[in-house]
Amino acid sequence: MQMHNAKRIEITIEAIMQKRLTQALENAGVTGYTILPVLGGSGRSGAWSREGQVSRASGMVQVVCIRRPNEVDALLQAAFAVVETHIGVVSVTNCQVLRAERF
Amino acid sequence: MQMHNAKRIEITIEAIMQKRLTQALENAGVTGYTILPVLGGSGRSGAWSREGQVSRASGMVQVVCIRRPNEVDALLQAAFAVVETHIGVVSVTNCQVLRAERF
Amino acid sequence: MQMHNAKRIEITIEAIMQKRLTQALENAGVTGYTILPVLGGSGRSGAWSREGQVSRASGMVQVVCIRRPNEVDALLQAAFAVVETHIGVVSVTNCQVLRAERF
Amino acid sequence: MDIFTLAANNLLSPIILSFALGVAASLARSDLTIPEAVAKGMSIYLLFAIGFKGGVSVADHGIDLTLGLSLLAGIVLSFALPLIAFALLQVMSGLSRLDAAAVAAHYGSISIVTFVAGTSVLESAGLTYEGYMVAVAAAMEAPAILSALWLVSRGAGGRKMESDLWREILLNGSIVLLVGSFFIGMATGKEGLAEIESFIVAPFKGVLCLFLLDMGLVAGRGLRQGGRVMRPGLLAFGVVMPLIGSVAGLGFGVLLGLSTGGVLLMMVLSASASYIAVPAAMRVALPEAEPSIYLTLSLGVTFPFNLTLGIPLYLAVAQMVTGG
Amino acid sequence: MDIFTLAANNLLSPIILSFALGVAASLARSDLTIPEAVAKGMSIYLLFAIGFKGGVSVADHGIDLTLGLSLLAGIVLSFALPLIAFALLQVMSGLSRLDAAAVAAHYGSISIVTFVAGTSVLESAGLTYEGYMVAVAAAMEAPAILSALWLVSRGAGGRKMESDLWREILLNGSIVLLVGSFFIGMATGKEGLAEIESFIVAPFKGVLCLFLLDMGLVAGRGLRQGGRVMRPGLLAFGVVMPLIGSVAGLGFGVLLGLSTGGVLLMMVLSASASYIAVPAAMRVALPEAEPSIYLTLSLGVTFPFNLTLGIPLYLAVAQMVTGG
Amino acid sequence: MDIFTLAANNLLSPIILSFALGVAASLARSDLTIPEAVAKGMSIYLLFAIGFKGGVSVADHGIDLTLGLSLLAGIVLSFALPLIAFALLQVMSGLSRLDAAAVAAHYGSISIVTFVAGTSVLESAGLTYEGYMVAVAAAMEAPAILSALWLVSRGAGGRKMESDLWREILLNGSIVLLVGSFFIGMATGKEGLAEIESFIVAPFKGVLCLFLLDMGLVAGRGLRQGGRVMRPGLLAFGVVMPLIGSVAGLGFGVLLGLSTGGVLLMMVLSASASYIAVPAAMRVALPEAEPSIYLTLSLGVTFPFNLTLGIPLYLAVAQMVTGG
Ligand SMILES: Nc1ncnc2c1ncn2[C@@H]1O[C@H](COP(=O)(O)O)[C@@H](O)[C@H]1O
Ligand SMILES: Nc1ncnc2c1ncn2[C@@H]1O[C@H](COP(=O)(O)O)[C@@H](O)[C@H]1O
Ligand SMILES: Nc1ncnc2c1ncn2[C@@H]1O[C@H](COP(=O)(O)O)[C@@H](O)[C@H]1O
Ligand code: NA
Ligand code: NA
Ligand code: NA
Repeated sequence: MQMHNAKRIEITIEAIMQKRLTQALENAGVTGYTILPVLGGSGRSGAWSREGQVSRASGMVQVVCIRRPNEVDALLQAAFAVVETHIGVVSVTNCQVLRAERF
Repeated sequence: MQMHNAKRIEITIEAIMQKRLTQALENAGVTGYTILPVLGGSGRSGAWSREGQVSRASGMVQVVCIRRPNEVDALLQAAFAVVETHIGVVSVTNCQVLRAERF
Repeated sequence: MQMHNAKRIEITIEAIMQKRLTQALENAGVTGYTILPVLGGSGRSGAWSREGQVSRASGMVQVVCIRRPNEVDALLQAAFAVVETHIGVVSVTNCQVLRAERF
Repeated sequence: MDIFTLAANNLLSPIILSFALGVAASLARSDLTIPEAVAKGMSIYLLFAIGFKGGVSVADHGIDLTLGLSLLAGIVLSFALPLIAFALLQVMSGLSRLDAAAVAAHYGSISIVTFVAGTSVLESAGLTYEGYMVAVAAAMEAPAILSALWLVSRGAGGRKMESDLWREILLNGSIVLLVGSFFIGMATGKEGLAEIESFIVAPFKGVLCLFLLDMGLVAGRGLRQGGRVMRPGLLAFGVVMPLIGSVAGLGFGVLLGLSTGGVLLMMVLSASASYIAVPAAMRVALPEAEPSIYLTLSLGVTFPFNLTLGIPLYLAVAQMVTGG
Repeated sequence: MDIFTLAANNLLSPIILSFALGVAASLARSDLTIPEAVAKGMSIYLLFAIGFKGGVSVADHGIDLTLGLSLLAGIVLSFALPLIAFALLQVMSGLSRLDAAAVAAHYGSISIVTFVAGTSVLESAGLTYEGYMVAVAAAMEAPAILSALWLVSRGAGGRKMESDLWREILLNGSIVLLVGSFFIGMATGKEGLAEIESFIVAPFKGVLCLFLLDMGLVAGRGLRQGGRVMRPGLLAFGVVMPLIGSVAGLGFGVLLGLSTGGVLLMMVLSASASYIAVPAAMRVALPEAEPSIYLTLSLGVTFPFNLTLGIPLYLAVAQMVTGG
Repeated sequence: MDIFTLAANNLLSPIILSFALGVAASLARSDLTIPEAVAKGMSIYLLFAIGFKGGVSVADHGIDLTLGLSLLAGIVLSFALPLIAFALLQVMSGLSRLDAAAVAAHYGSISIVTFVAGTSVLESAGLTYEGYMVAVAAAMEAPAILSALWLVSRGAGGRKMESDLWREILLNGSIVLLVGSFFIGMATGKEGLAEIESFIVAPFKGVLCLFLLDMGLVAGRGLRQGGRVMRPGLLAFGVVMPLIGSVAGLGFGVLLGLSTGGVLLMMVLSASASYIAVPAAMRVALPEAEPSIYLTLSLGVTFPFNLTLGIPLYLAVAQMVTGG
């Protein structure tokens, strides 16, 4: 099938920052993203888990965004401005997509 | 360790279509897949969120399928037949796997 | 933005083995990982779903770990020792990350 | 009690105010949310309780001809109302055939929470109703979907029903749970009820409050996002159609000789619009139809209308007509 | 009441019918499901309530020698039953040593929901039981796992227990919650119970219905998928083994001089098979054993057998033997 | 009742023991956990119930000047306590300005579960309290955050409040639900309460037990992981600060002429530290502050202290001072 090159950007970030991040992405022209739940994890700031938590203070989510290669830099700039002072991880992978008109 | 080339196909699709998609994948010879929950997202058809939803009408899931490179095209054909008229995103990434006999 | 090459390792494994796996990863020097919930899936040992389950015996999780390329082999060795006798899938993808000092 | 007192009483019930709180919180963009699993848990509880109680009441009063006829009436209404709704939409709104058919399906089917709100207004008014109305509710869930698909297939395209879909609709979770617990209630009767009464009767209204809080949150979110699709014609349809439905329900109810409470519930079922089973079926069968239209209309307009003004109005009419 | 009336009564209880509804919905491939979080929440509620009430009852009647002896009896049964089950499986089924040992572990351990169903049958029959039977249930959860591992290590391989696993089994959530709430009940006694009675006593049976609905859904799914592994020999084992277990429980119960209710519960515990704690332990300790065998057998065969026919039968026998 | 009996009674309540069970299970690294969705569901239930009951009680006793003054007092306390806490932290701990400010914010704000525990101790002691104390609780949630941000901005940097954040804090889920259900309770009064009493009153304490079990699990996990940051100075602060807060609350309560119960609750609110709303706000506003410090201190030290020893102590003092 006809595939098109794209980049897949995954941002793992605190749940409390989710709206700010997606707002920033939208301002940077991003038209689509998907949010995955995260159960727990570990990093320099220690281990955490969602189990039993009531507060959103200690949960994280993963925002996945597929984007045309030439528009990735604007996206990363926008994301970085939000993630910078926060814990979180940003990764970019090459991928291929169907229906390129959507991205 | 000994790694083998493979393709990782990720299909984000409406929850209500999940069974139809996995059925189509199985018919196309796919022997394994993993289904991840999706919390919410945004695209051309607007933003949505799982919170508080009772109906499956507005939720999505992500079906992840790792496959040998030469068998990806059949898989995509099968997936596309289901996804075509529906909202959803299909991406393919190169990856490497342990235990190739499993795919 | 300045990006750095890294590897993204995804391990889909039984929930019951999660602690053993992350312990093994930490012993192998891994400093960070993220755990995603898995709703269900299908493989050689049949289909399963999380719905309605009380026991942890039949659920799975996905452990995602981003790592510098040269440290991936140690990680895989450690992961494989845990996954070997268990059902589960290990895949490795090339990716790029911001803030390389974190990995 | 005159209709204004009824409406005022109804508006000040914890149930309605919980819904209003949800809508308000959502419109003010509060981060108040109820986890998906908890919302589903509450809906399972409500379906189980309402089905069970209906079954017990049938076990108590026995099965008669009216039961069968009421089921039939429900099925006829569910088939017929989408046709009326579709015609009305052609006149009142600029929707495409496809979107109009999808919306129409919702109005032939029913909203079980509106039904429950109706029963709780009856209780406050000291009125009883036929226990099998729960079974009528279940019978009305699905036929409307067929009508809508027929409406679409008559037009361009010629869409035939996927074989799986039909089974999926008839065996969808809510119908199975409602009908199943209805039969359990019938089989175990009063003794069965006595065993689990303090679970399914006593806390029922409280759970309903929290469930309506959640529905308010979801409806408010829908209004915030779907507001732009709500042109005046559509909005008007969302209020006019339940009135028409209630009149149809009234006719059948009176014809069948139901009690005042039974007539009210027949009106409420006909007036209410689905927001769980039908949207899911439409996503599969008519994926090109725009979900924000039917969801916003059903959950954001018709549901609150019935909940606040509709039910007291229907009750006043039912009492007038049946003299009850 | 003769045994047939008992069995019929039992079959028509809301609890059993809810389980049946779940199985039926699942076999008909309805999309009815209960969210994982809600199912876990209900199981936490049930464990807390049953533990607490057991503790209160011990606080009320005092600790005596029989309590200690009953605990010991439970531990002995849990160690011994897997050996019988293993031998039986060697004869009746073509399972490998490994699979047979894994299955055997389940039959030495217990199912707390079967236990709860037993207590609710006792209640309906107006019989009381020793409150510490809850503690016996907790004590029987784990020893069976050791027996199974020993059975495997005797064969090829020589498998030694991973150090972490043992702590994990003894401190698994259900045991900790059951034992913990048992001690809370003991410490706070009747006054404590009075404070939270309307939470843990009144709605208990209703929650149990919904929980059994979920178990029915899961069991039905298991039967649908695991049906192919259920050869006649295995199926027969799933019915014969609980009968053998119940006789062993009867012997110990009578020897200890327990009340009729206590004897029944000892029988039920011995007859029941684990479907939460042991499967999880087996996945860690014996990952090569096929889970669909032990899960289908325990949840799809033995659990429904005990729930429907087993318990009334055991009760009839217990009453005959103890003259209660 | 003298203070020791009170404290002992309190320690042996199912509520406290459930918390202790959670901490113990967590420290022993049991895998007992309560799903996130269930924990959130319980917290929604508790907030709804406590708000509603408060509103009903205000509807019953009427609005008076003291209500307004109590709200004002709460706001003043919430603004002022962080300043005291900050000064104390500078002396007692080696925390940076940033971390100290973040911790201070928690102590100006409140913990609604501590408040609920206070009301349940009052109930056991047969004391009543002003229903609007719930509104005071809501009013005290947010001002402390402003104080903390002011403390930080006075230092290096000059941090200004992001425009969105303020709306987010004031409209956070707990405040909206608490205030909303308070108004629903006020609007529907005793009749409204009668309708849903068996949901929000009867099972309340039982739900509180399970909720505290969960809090114990989370607190224990925090202690296990955050233990290393808990130097002696910080630990001492976690016990001294609530005592200081309670004295401030006592002063205002007596000045306002509240009932003994009202004075106790004012003390409890002032003594308690937030662990839901403020941590979330701090992650947004002061992301560089270390969460393990404030979470461990608030949930792992001050919360259990208030729950076990603090509340009985405050009650004894309140009774002495008011002569109630
Ligand atoms: N190398 C990594 N791979 C995957 N996820 C990571 C990694 N490092 C950090 N994370 C995730 O990001 C969160 C915050 O990381 P940190 O800022 O290092 O505390 C962790 O709890 C993990 O969920
Ligand atoms: N570019 C994208 N990257 C990631 N996910 C997307 C993207 N576009 C759409 N999606 C996901 O697919 C869903 C449907 O997209 P759409 O069909 O554009 O409305 C969205 O709600 C997202 O969850
Ligand atoms: N090819 C695959 N792609 C994605 N996930 C897989 C694949 N094969 C197996 N899995 C996942 O791993 C689990 C166990 O697989 P198996 O060991 O083959 O039974 C399955 O239930 C899936 O969740
Ligand atoms: Na209708
Ligand atoms: Na057993
Ligand atoms: Na405070």
